[in-house]
Amino acid sequence: MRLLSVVAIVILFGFLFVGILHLHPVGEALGNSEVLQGRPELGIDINGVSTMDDYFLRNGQIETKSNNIVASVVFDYRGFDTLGEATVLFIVVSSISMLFFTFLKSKSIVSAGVPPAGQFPKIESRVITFGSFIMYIMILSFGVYLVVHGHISPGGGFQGGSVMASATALLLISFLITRHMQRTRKIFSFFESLGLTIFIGLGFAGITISFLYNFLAHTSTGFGRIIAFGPNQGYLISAGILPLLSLAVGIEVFFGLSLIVVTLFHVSGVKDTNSLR
Amino acid sequence: MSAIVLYVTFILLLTIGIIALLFKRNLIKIVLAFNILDSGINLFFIALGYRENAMAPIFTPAPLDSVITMVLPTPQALILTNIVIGFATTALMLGVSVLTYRNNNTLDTRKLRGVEEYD
Amino acid sequence: MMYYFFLVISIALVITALLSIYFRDLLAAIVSYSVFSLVLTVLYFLLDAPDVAIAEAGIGAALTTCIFVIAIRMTRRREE
Amino acid sequence: MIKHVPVLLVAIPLLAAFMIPMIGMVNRTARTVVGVIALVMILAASYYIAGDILVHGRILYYMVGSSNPEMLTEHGLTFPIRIGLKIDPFSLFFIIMTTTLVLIFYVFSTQYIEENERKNYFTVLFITMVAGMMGLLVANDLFTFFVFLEILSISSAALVAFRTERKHPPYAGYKYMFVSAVATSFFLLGVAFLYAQYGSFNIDYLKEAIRGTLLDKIAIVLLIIPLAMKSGVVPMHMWIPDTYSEAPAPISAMVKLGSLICLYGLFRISFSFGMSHAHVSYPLGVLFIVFGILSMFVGVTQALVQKDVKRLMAFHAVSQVGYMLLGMGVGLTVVKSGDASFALFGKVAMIGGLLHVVNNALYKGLLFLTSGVMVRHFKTRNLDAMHGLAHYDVFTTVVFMIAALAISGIPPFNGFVSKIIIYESVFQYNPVLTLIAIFVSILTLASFMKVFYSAFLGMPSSRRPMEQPVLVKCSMFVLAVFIVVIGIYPQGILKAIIEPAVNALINF
Repeated sequence: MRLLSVVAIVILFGFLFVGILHLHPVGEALGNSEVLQGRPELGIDINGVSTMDDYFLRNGQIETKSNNIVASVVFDYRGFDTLGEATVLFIVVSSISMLFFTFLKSKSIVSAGVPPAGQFPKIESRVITFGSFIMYIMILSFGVYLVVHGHISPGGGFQGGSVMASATALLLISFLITRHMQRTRKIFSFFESLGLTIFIGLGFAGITISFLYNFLAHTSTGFGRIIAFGPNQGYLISAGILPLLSLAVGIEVFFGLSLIVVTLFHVSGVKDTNSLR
Repeated sequence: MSAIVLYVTFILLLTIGIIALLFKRNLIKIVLAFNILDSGINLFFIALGYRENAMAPIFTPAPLDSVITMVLPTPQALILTNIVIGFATTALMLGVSVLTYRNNNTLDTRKLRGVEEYD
Repeated sequence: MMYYFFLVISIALVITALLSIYFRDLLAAIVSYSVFSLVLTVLYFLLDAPDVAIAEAGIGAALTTCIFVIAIRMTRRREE
Repeated sequence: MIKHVPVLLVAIPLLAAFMIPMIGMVNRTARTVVGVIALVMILAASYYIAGDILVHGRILYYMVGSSNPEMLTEHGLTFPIRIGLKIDPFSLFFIIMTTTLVLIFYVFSTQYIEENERKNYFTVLFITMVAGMMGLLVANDLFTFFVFLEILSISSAALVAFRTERKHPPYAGYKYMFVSAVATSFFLLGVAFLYAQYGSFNIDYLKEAIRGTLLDKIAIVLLIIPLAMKSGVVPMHMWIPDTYSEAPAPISAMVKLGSLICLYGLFRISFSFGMSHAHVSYPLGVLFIVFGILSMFVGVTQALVQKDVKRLMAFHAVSQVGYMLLGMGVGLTVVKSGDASFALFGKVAMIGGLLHVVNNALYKGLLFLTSGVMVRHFKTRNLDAMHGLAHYDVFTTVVFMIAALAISGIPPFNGFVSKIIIYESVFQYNPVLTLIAIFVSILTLASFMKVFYSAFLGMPSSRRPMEQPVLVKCSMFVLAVFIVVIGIYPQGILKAIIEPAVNALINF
């Protein structure tokens, strides 16, 4: 069996090695990628566009009215994948809640990490609590900035959501929310479902034309405001439904990831009443 | 051109990941190995879309030249998705390995194998 | 110029990956993985992928480490 | 509305899944009903488009988010830029099978799984699993395929570990998740190799663009091996026995259905990318035949020695996949050979293989459901400890007999039809393969005789008989009816669905 695995590894290694020798060299990706600026008319231009990525770089800004092409790929051109990916997170949150069901119902707390309800933890230090609270506010505002400006600067729903969720881990270290674990989980779970419902609701809102159709980008006011082509400062209210989708994903990712961490942390501190041992 | 070092790194990470997946016995270590493998694939995707002397596909900070080049946006979008999926997989695998430990009092695959009971 | 950056970072990546597999103390392995993730973040940034870099920093370095540590706390620290 | 059906098949279950946790907090019956409504809606949608696709030969394309979703390319481009969905007769065949069976399994699980707060999560994961299957079936884009493969595997893995209070299910879930995670990672690697060369993910576009170079072959292997792994083909079948035996009965049936859908992906990808060049399609076909023979033989020999009823059925699931691979593989080897052999027997072999897919889904599902009932009655999975079920439960005995005879290929039932088609067509390709297949079929019969003898005959045990709930009986009855109907009148399904499906697979 061990010999077989070694043979398999060697074959795979050879495959991949031959593969990378035949691939294009790093740094010379497919397509010509040059974005011409100063085009007088704002129309779709497909001259010399030979691949999907060329099209995105050349016309993405005009079509989706977003400066960040990655965001327009994530939420507009490949929005369906993003829906699937948000679903994966939702599934894992449900799975963790299902698997640790007996733990979560249990009242007996064994570990020093989680203080019994109504009591202060033993290792609480004012410096840690206060310091992590300040850090929490700062990380959270950075995360919100990333989510809201996803279509202008690097960032977006996933990135902002994950940054915000890492702040939740900080709260766990300082025992700021461990006293209200059940309530926290309920609130988080509600907001996670809310984010997903907003996302799929926005998808269904354009169903007269097609699912996840960027219907706001084709008006010329509000979210559909026409932006200049090429480098520009960008507007917060632009890019059609992209900022809304980004916000929905941000909410979903923040609360979903936080819920995973909080649930696992909560579970690690309680004794399972249905345990086999 | 000589940046093929990125592809080589990808192969090395993948190989490290696979070897650890096959030969490590600890359930949590296997999850760690899977994470390394996944990071290798993510790196490969990003390296595929890289262009030398180009800029990130974001117009806000772009220079006001007449022609600018950018790296490909699609691999970045896909890898964003894959990172979150990888985290989700990790969380689920850790959850079931914790339950396995609770039920069997071991994380060693050798001790877990071959238990035949009809419950 | 970029080539040397890539070379140094790649070596760091491989070393941290090997270390995280090598350590039999799982906590040390996970700290090593965290460093691996941070180095990967830098590499993504150099490869002009700031979006991916932010996501990797948030998820790979912070949250993955966090849930690994919790899982180790619920099981045992040393690999048998 | 018909043009939106491809995306609605995915979006409706997802919407239901997102709403179920909130509804479940209020009312449990409402939660179950919402699940049924979602499944009935996709069932109705799939039958609604069936006429248009099968009779008029229309193929539904859908570009998600495009201003003209039925147009493949926009703005005069030669390549698609958005995520494409597509329903042709081949995927429609699988869609109809899936939507029908999933509803039956769901109805079974409503009364089979005990009612408590945990069932909310069970329902959510069941519905997302359905969404994952539908996404796989309609996807015309490799990365979307990957994402929905992940959805399917993660929700299945969690459901396999559903009974966490028992000793083994969490480890079975871990194994399944491990295999899925590795498989999907390598699938993504294959996608990366294709993307690097052609800059697209669309299967139809790649099919035209692919040149059959060395890199393409590596990519095709990297795409195919993970899917074979997920469908439980023999060198990669180590996850099957644990997964199927530790999961609750309806979930075993669902995971089996999911593995058949991975088989769909295997056929779709190999016929799309391999068909363009004879020097790709021939080795692929041979690979399929080798996998098929190995699966048949190893599966059935392992099954013979099992004493655990669910493990035995799991190994039979491995062995049955072999027949489908054999049929499709013979078709794939000769499809580009240029002589008359494809018209002579290759197409028939493929028809047999596809018919075996639906037959297998039916009787394997029924067998898993009956095994769940048996395990619940005897409180053990050990065959030696079971006896005399026939004295109490005539209904279960009859449906088990139907399923067992069908899987062994005894005439009035559906397994016979597909097996005889495969035997006859494969015989013209190579008689030895047919002999092996018939031998495996005899061993299958022997193994099920053993189960029937030890569990159903013999002295009745002292336990009081347990009356099955009505919905459990109903769902098993419907499956048995399907088996008998296809067995008696196979021309209907062959003419109406399977022949268009095979034609679509070859020509598309």
